[in-house]
Amino acid sequence: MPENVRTLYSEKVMEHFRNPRNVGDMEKPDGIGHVGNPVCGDIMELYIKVKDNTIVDAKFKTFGCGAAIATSSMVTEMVKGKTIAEALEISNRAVAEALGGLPPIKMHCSVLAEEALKSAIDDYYAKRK
Amino acid sequence: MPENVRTLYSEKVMEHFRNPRNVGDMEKPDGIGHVGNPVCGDIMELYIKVKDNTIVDAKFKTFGCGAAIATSSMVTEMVKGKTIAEALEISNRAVAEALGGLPPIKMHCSVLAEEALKSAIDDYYAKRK
Amino acid sequence: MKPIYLDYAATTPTHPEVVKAMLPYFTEVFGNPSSIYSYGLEAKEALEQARAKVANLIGARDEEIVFTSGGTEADNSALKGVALANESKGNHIITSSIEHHAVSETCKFLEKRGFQVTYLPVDEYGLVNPEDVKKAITVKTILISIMYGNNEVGTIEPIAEIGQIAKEAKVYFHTDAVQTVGHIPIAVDELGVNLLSMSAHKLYGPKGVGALYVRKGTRLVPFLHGGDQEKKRRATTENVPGIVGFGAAAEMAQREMGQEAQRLTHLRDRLIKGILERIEDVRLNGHPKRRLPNNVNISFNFVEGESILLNLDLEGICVSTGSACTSASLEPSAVLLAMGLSHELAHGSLRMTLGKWTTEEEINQVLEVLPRVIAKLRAMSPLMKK
Amino acid sequence: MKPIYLDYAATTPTHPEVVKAMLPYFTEVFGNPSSIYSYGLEAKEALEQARAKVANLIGARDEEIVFTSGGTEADNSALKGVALANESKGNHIITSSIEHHAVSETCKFLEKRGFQVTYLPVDEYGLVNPEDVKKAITVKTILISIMYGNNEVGTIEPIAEIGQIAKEAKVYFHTDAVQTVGHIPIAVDELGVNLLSMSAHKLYGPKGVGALYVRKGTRLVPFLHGGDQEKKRRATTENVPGIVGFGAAAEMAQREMGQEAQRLTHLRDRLIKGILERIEDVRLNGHPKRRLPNNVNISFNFVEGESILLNLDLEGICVSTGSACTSASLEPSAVLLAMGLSHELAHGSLRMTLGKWTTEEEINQVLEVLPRVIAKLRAMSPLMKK
Ligand SMILES: Cc1ncc(COP(=O)(O)O)c(C=O)c1O
Ligand SMILES: Cc1ncc(COP(=O)(O)O)c(C=O)c1O
Repeated sequence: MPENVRTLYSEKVMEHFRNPRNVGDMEKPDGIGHVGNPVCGDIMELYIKVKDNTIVDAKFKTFGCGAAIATSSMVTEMVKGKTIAEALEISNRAVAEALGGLPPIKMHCSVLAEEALKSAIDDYYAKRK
Repeated sequence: MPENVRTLYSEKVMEHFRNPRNVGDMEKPDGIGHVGNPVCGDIMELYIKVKDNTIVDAKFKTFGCGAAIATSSMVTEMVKGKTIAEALEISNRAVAEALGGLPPIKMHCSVLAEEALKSAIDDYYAKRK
Repeated sequence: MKPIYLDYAATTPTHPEVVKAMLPYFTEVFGNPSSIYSYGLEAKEALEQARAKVANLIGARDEEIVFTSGGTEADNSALKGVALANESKGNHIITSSIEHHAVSETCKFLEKRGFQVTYLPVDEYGLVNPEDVKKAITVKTILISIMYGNNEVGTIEPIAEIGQIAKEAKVYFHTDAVQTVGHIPIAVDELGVNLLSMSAHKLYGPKGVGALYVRKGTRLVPFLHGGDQEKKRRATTENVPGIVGFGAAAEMAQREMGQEAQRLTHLRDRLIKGILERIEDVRLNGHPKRRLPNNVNISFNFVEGESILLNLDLEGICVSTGSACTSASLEPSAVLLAMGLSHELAHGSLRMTLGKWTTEEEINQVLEVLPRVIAKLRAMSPLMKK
Repeated sequence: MKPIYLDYAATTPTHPEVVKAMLPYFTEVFGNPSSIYSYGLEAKEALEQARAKVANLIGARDEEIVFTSGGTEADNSALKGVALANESKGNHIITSSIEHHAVSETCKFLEKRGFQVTYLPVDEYGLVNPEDVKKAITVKTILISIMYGNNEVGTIEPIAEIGQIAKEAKVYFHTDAVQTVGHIPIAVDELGVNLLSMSAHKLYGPKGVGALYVRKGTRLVPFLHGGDQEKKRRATTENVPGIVGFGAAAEMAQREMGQEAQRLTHLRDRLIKGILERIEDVRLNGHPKRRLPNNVNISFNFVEGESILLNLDLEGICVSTGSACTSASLEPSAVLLAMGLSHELAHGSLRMTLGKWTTEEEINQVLEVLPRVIAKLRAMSPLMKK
């Protein structure tokens, strides 16, 4: 039996779960996204730094399952270097695909990641006003 | 595992089933007992020869299960040499006990054997009249 | 001498290769398939491979297979599951008068709970007439349950024809295929069934495992409530070794069925012919052609089945009777009576079912012993003289 | 390195000796126990010996044991069987809010079919108050079903006290003892239960086998309809190897339980103490003393259970979470919520259950790894800073 059938998640997911990128707080973020709640078991916080309409840095903190952590890690990787407009194009499917897929019952984690990103961008706009 | 747990019936029953005593027709019997019917799956015919109020010979023919054959064999053995009065005392339990017991669901076979005997004695009385 | 086992329809030995396939799942890959750590996922994977093999054997999709604890549970969950899920549609069920107790007793239970059951007659060969099924359907009919191969007399019912009728009438159709699966080719789509029952121990798999095929879209209330196993269609920790064994048996059947059926049909017909030639006043029960490859069922006039069985057992030959000897009731086989046999003949029937380890020599041995046993019993039968 | 298995409450490996005891019944003594020839009677005898062993383990009479396909079927047949058999008497059932799904989902099913179910609350330790049971009984109450040992938090319920109340009120009493049988001594007469559920794979027996203890005189509609097996209380060809395995496991448990429970209690308390000492902001779930010898259930503030589980799996340690991660629903453990935990804490719970092969070294290893894993996850938790 191949080793990979023994994990619920793809290798890519497990890789991001094991070594999540961009974990932690950010000093003076330009935007903060906060989604989820303890009732459903997933909470994500996503911080972005924006320069010249481009996301130059992203960090996250997540309370949640393996998929929640991996999608958080992945979405922060994906946004870095993108313009705000480009970042807004990132869909939950794109995050899931970048991770080599998610089990159906875990797709909501990718939705959460997309929402966290949008929430951070909203916050960035709100702060700029 | 002891050999005897592997049969539904006691050794004695199997012995009588294997080598039934007193099987067959009787020439000019003094009494014929006929009990059972095809619906319930057991038919016994029991023939007796009587001399000086004593059963000097008994034979049977039986259509039925192992227990029916063994009880027929046993009851014919038991009545030989007995007076009519003594024979009438033979209960179905006595037949079953003589066989080392019967499974509960087969007790009706011993009842049939008792009835076959009584029916033969009735027939003997009826013929004498 | 090794006993001659001719009761494969009652149960088969588990094939040594099947046992070998099962073994690692007791002690090594023992995890609970619902667990998400490696141990559990490995067990889960084995489960799904077995499911694919069983699905493959009957031409179903993997997700249409729900594992059960045997044929009886498959039958019970099909009938009760459809009944409960479709109460609002109607309360009428059509079945035959020769079903296995797992179906007929379930029908009796449902009758007590307000359902109406039509028990269709069969002809002298044990065949249900599809026209009778058609006529019995009313607006209230929610389920037709007709067995595929009869376990006593081996008659194979016209399932595809009935399936067509059920489809046209838009009524769910269940078949108890416990005796057929793994013995003759089956394709659920050709049969047009919604539900099909199987049991592993009838095809060299382990006892205590079965499956219900549930066509996608079939509405069914689950039989076992609890955890989310089997996509919520059957709760309980999965019997991984048993299911793996069922899978291995299904795979083996798929591979060997064609040749084996041919071999058994040959032996079966030799045994039937031999008995008819050697013994007078006998009758073959069941259909001479539309018959399971391994089934021989014969009635012997003037003698009773259990006494034949016991005599054969003493000679090292294991067979079974038509009548349920060990049950408290003394009723003869309902199947044989439904086929029009007299009580006497029904009581005097013998079933011999052949299997993987049955040899030509064994058949010869039976043909030598049986006439002797019958002669001995007839000599003591009060019915003989008539 | 061999993985460290700490999920014995989910399922145990089948003990190699148990497998050995089962093996002959697959291929050699493979007969159908309902058959009356030698092959079958030998299987029947093995069945009855296993029944005696299981009966012995819980102080029951042999004929009060009905074998099933597992704990779920035992629970389903107890609840549905009593409900159907006693409808004329009443339609009220009392249970707790921390039952296994096999009981709680069956209750939900019965509610849909017109029964009324009272779900009693539990205290912070997961204990049902016998006084609450007493107060809940009405003239319509036909069944009380309270589990013996809780599968998530290990709390042992006051079954004997509730049994006394049930007896006085003349109401049937069922207990799901799937987690307790074979682990702590049980005597059905002392407990005063009418019905008690067991499952072999929780005590080193095979999966797919269980039993329901049915006190003599208890009225029950059979769950599986069909043949006359198990004295007509459960149809289907008996799973002889599985049942023999259950018997062997029961015998082994009887012999080793006393010493093993002591050994596990020691390891359990070392693990609990070790975690409480090494990690801040944790909470032991379940009762500190009235607790299964092998159960450790801890909530870790600020982190989610599955992510702990996965990290431990990467380190070769198999545990389970309180919440049902693999299920489609994202609801946290109903048991923990019923005990008053916040959603956050309920999501952050971990169950570690010890067993026959758990060693002191393994516990040490867990105590070394776990703090590291929790620290890593807390470092990425948005809840931590608060
Ligand atoms: C036709 C048929 N249906 C159902 C069953 C029941 O199967 P099981 O014994 O696996 O429950 C059997 C065999 O016993 C059978 O022959
Ligand atoms: C308390 C309890 N009841 C019932 C069950 C169900 O047992 P099984 O999986 O054997 O059906 C389990 C275990 O899964 C359990 O822990």
